[in-house]
Amino acid sequence: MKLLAAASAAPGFLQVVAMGLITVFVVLICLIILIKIMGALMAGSAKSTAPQPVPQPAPAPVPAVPQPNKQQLVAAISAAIAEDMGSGVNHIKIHSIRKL
Amino acid sequence: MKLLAAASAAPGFLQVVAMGLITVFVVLICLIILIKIMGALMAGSAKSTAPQPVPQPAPAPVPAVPQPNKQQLVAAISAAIAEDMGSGVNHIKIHSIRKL
Amino acid sequence: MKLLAAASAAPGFLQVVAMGLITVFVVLICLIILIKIMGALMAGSAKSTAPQPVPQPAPAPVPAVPQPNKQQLVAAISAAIAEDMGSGVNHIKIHSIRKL
Amino acid sequence: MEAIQNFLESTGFAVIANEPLDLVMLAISCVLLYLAIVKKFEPLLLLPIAFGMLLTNLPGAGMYHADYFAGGVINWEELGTGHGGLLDYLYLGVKLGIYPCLIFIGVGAGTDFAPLIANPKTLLLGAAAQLGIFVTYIGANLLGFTPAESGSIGIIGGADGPTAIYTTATLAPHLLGPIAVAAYSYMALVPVIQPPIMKLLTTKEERRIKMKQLRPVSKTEKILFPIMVTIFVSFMLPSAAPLVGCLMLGNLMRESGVVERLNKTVQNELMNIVTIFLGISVGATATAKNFLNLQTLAILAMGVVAFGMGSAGGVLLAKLMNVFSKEKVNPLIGSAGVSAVPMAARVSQVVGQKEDPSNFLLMHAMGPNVAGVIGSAVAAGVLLALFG
Amino acid sequence: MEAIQNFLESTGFAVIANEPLDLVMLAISCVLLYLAIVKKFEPLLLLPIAFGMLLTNLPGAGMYHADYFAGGVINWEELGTGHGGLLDYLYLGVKLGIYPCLIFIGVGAGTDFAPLIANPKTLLLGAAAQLGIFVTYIGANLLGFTPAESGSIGIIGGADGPTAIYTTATLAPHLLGPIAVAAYSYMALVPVIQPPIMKLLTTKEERRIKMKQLRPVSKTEKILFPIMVTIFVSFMLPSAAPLVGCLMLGNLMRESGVVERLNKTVQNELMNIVTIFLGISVGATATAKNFLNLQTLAILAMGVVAFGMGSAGGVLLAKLMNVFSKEKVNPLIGSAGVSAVPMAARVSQVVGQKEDPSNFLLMHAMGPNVAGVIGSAVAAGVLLALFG
Amino acid sequence: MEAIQNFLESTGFAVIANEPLDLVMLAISCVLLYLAIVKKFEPLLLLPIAFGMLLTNLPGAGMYHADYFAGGVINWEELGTGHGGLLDYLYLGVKLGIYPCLIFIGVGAGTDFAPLIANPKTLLLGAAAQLGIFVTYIGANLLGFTPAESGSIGIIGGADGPTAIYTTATLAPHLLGPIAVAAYSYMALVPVIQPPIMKLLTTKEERRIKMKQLRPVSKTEKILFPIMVTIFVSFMLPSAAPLVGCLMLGNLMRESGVVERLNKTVQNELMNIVTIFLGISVGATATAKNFLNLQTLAILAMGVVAFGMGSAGGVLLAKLMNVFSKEKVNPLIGSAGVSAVPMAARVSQVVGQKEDPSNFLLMHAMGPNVAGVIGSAVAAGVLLALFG
Ligand code: NA
Ligand code: NA
Ligand code: NA
Repeated sequence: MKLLAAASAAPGFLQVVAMGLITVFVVLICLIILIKIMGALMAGSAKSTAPQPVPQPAPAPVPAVPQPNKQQLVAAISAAIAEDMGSGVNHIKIHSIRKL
Repeated sequence: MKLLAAASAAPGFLQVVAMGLITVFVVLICLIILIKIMGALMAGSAKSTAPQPVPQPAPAPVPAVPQPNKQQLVAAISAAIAEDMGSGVNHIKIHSIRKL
Repeated sequence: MKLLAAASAAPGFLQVVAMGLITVFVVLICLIILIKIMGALMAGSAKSTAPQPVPQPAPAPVPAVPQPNKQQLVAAISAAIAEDMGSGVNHIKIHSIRKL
Repeated sequence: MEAIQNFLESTGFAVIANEPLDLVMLAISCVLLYLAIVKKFEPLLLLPIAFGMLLTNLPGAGMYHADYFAGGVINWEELGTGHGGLLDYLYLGVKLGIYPCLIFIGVGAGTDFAPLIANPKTLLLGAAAQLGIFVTYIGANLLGFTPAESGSIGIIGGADGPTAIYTTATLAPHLLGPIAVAAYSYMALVPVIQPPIMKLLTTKEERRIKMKQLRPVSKTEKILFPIMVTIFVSFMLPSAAPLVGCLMLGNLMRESGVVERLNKTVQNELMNIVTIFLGISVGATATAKNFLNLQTLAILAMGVVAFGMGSAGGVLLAKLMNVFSKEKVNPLIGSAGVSAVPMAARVSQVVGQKEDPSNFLLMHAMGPNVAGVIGSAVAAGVLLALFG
Repeated sequence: MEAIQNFLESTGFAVIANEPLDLVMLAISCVLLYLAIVKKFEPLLLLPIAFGMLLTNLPGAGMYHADYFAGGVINWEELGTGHGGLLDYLYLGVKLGIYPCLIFIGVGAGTDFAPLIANPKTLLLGAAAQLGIFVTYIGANLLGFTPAESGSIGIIGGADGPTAIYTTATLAPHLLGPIAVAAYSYMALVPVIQPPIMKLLTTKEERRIKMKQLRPVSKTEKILFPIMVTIFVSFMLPSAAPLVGCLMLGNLMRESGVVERLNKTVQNELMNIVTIFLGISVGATATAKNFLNLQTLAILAMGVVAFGMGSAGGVLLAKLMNVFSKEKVNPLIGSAGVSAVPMAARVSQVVGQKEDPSNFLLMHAMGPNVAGVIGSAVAAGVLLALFG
Repeated sequence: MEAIQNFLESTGFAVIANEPLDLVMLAISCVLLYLAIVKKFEPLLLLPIAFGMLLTNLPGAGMYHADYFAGGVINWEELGTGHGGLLDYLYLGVKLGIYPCLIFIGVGAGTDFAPLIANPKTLLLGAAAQLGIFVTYIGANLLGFTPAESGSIGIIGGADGPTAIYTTATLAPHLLGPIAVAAYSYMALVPVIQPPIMKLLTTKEERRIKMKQLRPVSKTEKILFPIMVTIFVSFMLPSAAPLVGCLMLGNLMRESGVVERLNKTVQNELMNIVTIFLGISVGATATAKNFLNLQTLAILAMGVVAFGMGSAGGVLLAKLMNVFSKEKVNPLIGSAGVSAVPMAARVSQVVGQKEDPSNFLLMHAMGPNVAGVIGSAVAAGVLLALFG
C-alpha cells in the first residue's frame, strides 16, 4: 500500500460503491416489504381467528390505520422494483402514489 | 449402510444386546449393594459415635426400619451373585428371602 | 534428576539465589519509590487544583503527615541506590536517615 | 459488469437452484422452531438446534462445512487457515466430546440423588428402562444400519440428550442431526408417549399402590455417593467414566457444600454457554444431505419405539419386583426410569394422581428417574466400548 | 557473571533501546485509558483495547507476537509448541471470526426491534446512513489503500464495533488496531460529531416535527422478525449470514420467551467474557510497527469523515422521504441510522428536545438505530463478498 | 465369546492388575477430597484437583493421557484426531499458560491494593517473604533436582496457586501434580504453619506494637497504581509481564469503576469456570507414575520448609525495619508477606489479638499480603527468565 499514491484500483471502485449502496438499499427495502406483509398477515389472521389471549396493553389509544398500511406497501414495492431495474437511488421517481 | 437391506451384522447383534443389558443390570445392582453397604455403615457409625451435630429435620415421622434394610441387603447380594453367574435377567430366581 | 544425588548444578545456584532475591528487592523497592512519588504528585495536584468533587470519607480522623512521607522517600531512594550498587540485602547500611 | 455477474451468482437464490433441498431443511428448521417456541418442546436445546439447522442450510453462508468433518476426520488444515465458519469451530466441542461432559457436570450439580440413595432398588427400574436402547439396536441392525449407527440410534431410548450426543459424536457423527432432534423431541413428548403405555401395562389396583415414605438421607451419604459411583462404575466400564465422572463431579460440587460458587456457575452460566454452543453446532450437522433421507425417517420412527420400550421395560420390571417383594412398588414409577429428568417423574405423579388424588409419587419416581441417567450412561459406555 | 549480563540484557530497558517507538505506544495506550476511564469513551471496549495495547508494547514481554499472524497466516507451529503468549491465544478468537459473532448474539438478545417493525420505513434511514462507509471507501482508495483495506476503513462508518472487527480481521488484519480504536472512539464521540451536522442540514421547522405514536407490535411479529431477516438477508447476501444470523439468533432467544436463562447468559456473562478477550487481543495487534505510521492518521481522519457522512446520509434521506410522503419524518432521527446503539438515538432525542421540549423522538429514533445495525452488517457482507 | 472376553479384559479390574499403584492414587485423591470437604482446605481448588486426580487414575478411563504431553511436547496429532479425553483438552489451557493468567485477572479484580498504597514500605515485607522460594531452590538443588525443577519447587513458597502453576507448567510440567497439591494444601495450612514461627521470632512487646492508622487512598492513586506497576515491573522483568499484567488488568477493571459488568464477570463466572478447568486438569497430571515416588515426598517436605522460611523472612525483615525506622511495624504482619491472601493477613490479626485484644492488624497485614502476590510474580519472572 502506497500512502497518498495514485489509486491503482481506480477502474472499479465506483462500481464497488454503486453495488454496495444498491445492495444495502435493495436488501433493506425488501425487508420493509416483508415486514409490511408480515404485519398485514398478522392483522388478517388476528381478524379471522380468536384474539390473542394476552394482548399487550396499548401504551396509549392508537388509531387503527389499515388504509395507509396498504398504500405504504404499494409504495415500498414500487421502490423495490425501481431499485431492481438497476437505477441508483438518485434516479428513483415515484409517480403513482397519492394519499386517498 | 443400506437401508432396509438384510442386516449384515446379524451374527453377533444379539450378543451385543445380551452383553449390554447384563452389564447395565450388573453395574446397577452392584450399586444397589454398595449404597446399602454405605447406608449400613452410616447407621453403624451413627450408633457407635456421637450423633450428627445438625441432623436433617425429618420431613415427617419416619419409622425406624433397621431389619428390612438388612434383608434387602441380602436380597441385593443374592441378585448380584445370580447375575455374576451369567444368567440373564429372566432367569433370576430368588428362593431364600422371607419377611420376618 | 537423581534424587539425593550430589547436586550437579552446584556452581551457579547461589548466583541464582542472589540474583533472584536482589531482583525481587530492587523491583519492589522501586515500586515503593514510585508509589511515594505518585502520592506526592497527588498531594501536590490536590493542593494546586480544586479538591476532588467526591472525596472519600475518611474512616476516622487522620493526622496529616507530610514530613515523614518525604523522609521515607529519602530512605527508600537510599535503599534502592544501595541495592543498585550490587550489595546483597545483608550488606545494606543506611547511615544518613534521622527523624527530624 | 463481471463483478456484478459474480455477485449475483453468489446470492443464495443462485445457489439454491443447485441445492433445492436446502429449502426443505429451512422449512423443517422453522417447524422445529415452532415446536420449541409455541409447543415448548425442550426449548433450551431445541431452539438452538433448530436455529443451527437453519443457519447451516442457508445457501452459500458457509457457517458450517460438513466436508471439514467428513469420514470422522477433522480437516485441521481448512480450520487452521481460517476458512471455517463459526459453527465449524463451535462444533469442535461436540466432535472432541467436550460439551456433553461439561453439560453433565451441570446436570450432576442440579441433581439430587437422595431419593435413589433412600430407595436404591429403584436402580433396577433405571436399568430396565434401558431395554429400549437395546431393542432399538436390534431393530436398527435389522433395517441395515451398521452396528455403530444402530448403537447411536438405540441411545435415543436413553432419553438423555448429552449422553446421546456424546455417543453419536463418536460412533456415527453423520447422524447427529436426526438423533439429537429425535432425542430432544421425544423427551418433550414424554407426557404424550408414556401415559398410554403406563395404563396399558398396569391394573387400576397397581396404579393406586401407595409407597412408604422415603427415609432421610444423611449429608455424608450424599457426599460419598458420587465418589463411590465414579470409582465403581468406571472400574466396571471404563468407557462410561467421562459421562459418569463428570455427572458425579457436578454432584459432589453440589453436595459437598464447600464450593458453592463453583456449583452455581456450573449449573448456570457454564451450562448455558455450553448448551448454546452444543445446540447450534449439533443443529448445524443437519444438512440436507445428512438429514433428508429415509434414514432420518427410520431414526425418528425407531426413536419413538425406543422411548416406548424403555418406558414399558421400567413398568414391567416394577411389576416383576412386586411379585418377589412384600414391599410393593407402584409400577407407574417404572416408566420414570428412562430418565428425561424430571419430566418422566412428573408424568408418573400425574398418572398416579388420576387414579388416586391422594397419592404422591413424585419423590418415589425421582429414584428411577435419576437412576435412568446413570443407566443410560452405562449403556452408552457399553456401546462405546464395543464400537468406539 | 555472564548470567547477570544476559539477565540485564533481557530487561525492557535494554530492549527499548532498539524499539524506542514502544514508548510512544505506551503513551498512546495511557491516553486511551484516560479516555476510557475519565472521559468514559465506550469504556467496556476501550479499556480492554487500551490495556491490550499496553501489554503488547511492553518490550520483551512476548504476550503477543505479530509475526505469528503475519501475512494473514496463522503460525500454528509456534502456537502449538506453547511459544505463544496469552494474547496470541486469545487473538485466535478474533482471527477466526468467533468473538464478533458471539458478541452479536448478545447484542441481538439486548435489542428490541419493535420500533423498527412498527415503522419499517425507517429501514431506509438505516440504509442511507451506510453512505459514510462507501464514501470513505472511495477516499481510502484515492489515498492509495488497497480495496480490501479501504473496505475495512470504510466500515468504521458503520458505527458498529463487532461488524468493523469482523470485517477487518478478514480483509486487513494489520489495520485492526487503528480501526478498532477509531470505531469505538468515534462511537463514543457521537454526541459531539452528530449535532452540528444535524443542525446544519435541517431547518428549525423540520427539527420540530412531531411523529405519530408507534403502533404496538405483537409478540408473534417480534418472533417472526428475526427468523425472516436471517433467511432473507442470507439469501440476498450469504456473506452477511454470520453477523446477521448471530444477531437474530440472540434476538430470537430474547423474543421467544422460552429460553430466558440462555437469553440472560448471552447478554451478560458470555458477552462480558468475549468482550474482554476481544478487546485485549484487538488492542494487542496495535504494535508500534502497525500503529505508528501515516496510515493510522489517515484512518483516524477518514473514520470521522465516515461517521459524519453516514449521519448526513441518514438526515438527508429523511428529508427526501418527507418530499414524497405525507406522513412526515423528523429528519433528526435519520442520523441515528449509523447505529451506535443507543447513543445515536439519544442524540436525536436531545437535539429534538432542544427545539421543542415536548417532542419525544427516542422511540422513533430507535427504528433507524437498530436498522443501522442490519444496514452495516449488510454493507460488511458486500465488502466481504467482494474482497474476502 | 471373544467379544465378551475382550470386554472383560477392558474393565478396570483387569487393567488394575497391571497398574496396582492406581489404587494408591485413588486413595490419595479420596484423602484430598476429605481434606477439601471436611477440613475445608482451599476447597475451591483442592476439590477439583482431587477429583481430577481421581479421574486420571481410573484404570482405562482415558480421560487424560500423560504421554500426549511427554517431554513438554504437545502431541497434536492424537489430540487433533479426537483421541484425547476431556482432561487432555482442558489441560491445554494450563500447558499454554492461559488459565493462570485468566485467574489472575479475577484475582486482581478482587484485590484492594489501598493498604499497600497507603503504606508502601510493606512491599519490603512482601519481598522478604520470597526468601522461602530461594532457600527451597537451594535445597532442591542439593537434593538433586534440576534447576528448572528446583525453581518450580521453590515457587511453592510463594503461597500463590496460579503463580506456582504458571511457573511449573513451563519449567517442570511433570511435577504439576505434587506442586499444586503442596501449594494449595499449605495455603490452607497457613493458620497452622505460621503462628509458631511468628511467636518464636518475636517478643511479647513486638507482638503488641500498635500501628498508626492508614491514610485514605484517593481513587486516582488506585487507578494509576495498576498501570504503573504493569509498566514498571514489565520493564524490569519482562518474563513477569503475563502474571503482573493480568493481575493489574483485573485491578484496573475494579478501580476504574467504568466497566463494572466486566469486573463482576472476571471475579465470578470467568474465574469459577477457569478454576474448575484448571483444577481438574492440574489434578489429572498426578498419575501414579508422576506422583508416587520419593520426589513427591521431597516436594511436600520442601514445600512446608518454603512456607516456613517465607513467613520467617517477612517477620525478620519487619524486625530489621524497626531497627532503622522510628515508626514501628508490628512484625506479626511480616508473615503475611507470603501472600496466601487473605488468610495470612487474618493469621496476623489473630495472633496479634491474642496478645492484645484491642490491636487490629488486619488492614496493616493486607499491605504485605498483597505485596506478596506481586513479590512472588516477580520471583516467578526471575525463574522463568533463567530457566524458561
Ligand atoms: Na436414561
Ligand atoms: Na451501522
Ligand atoms: Na507470595
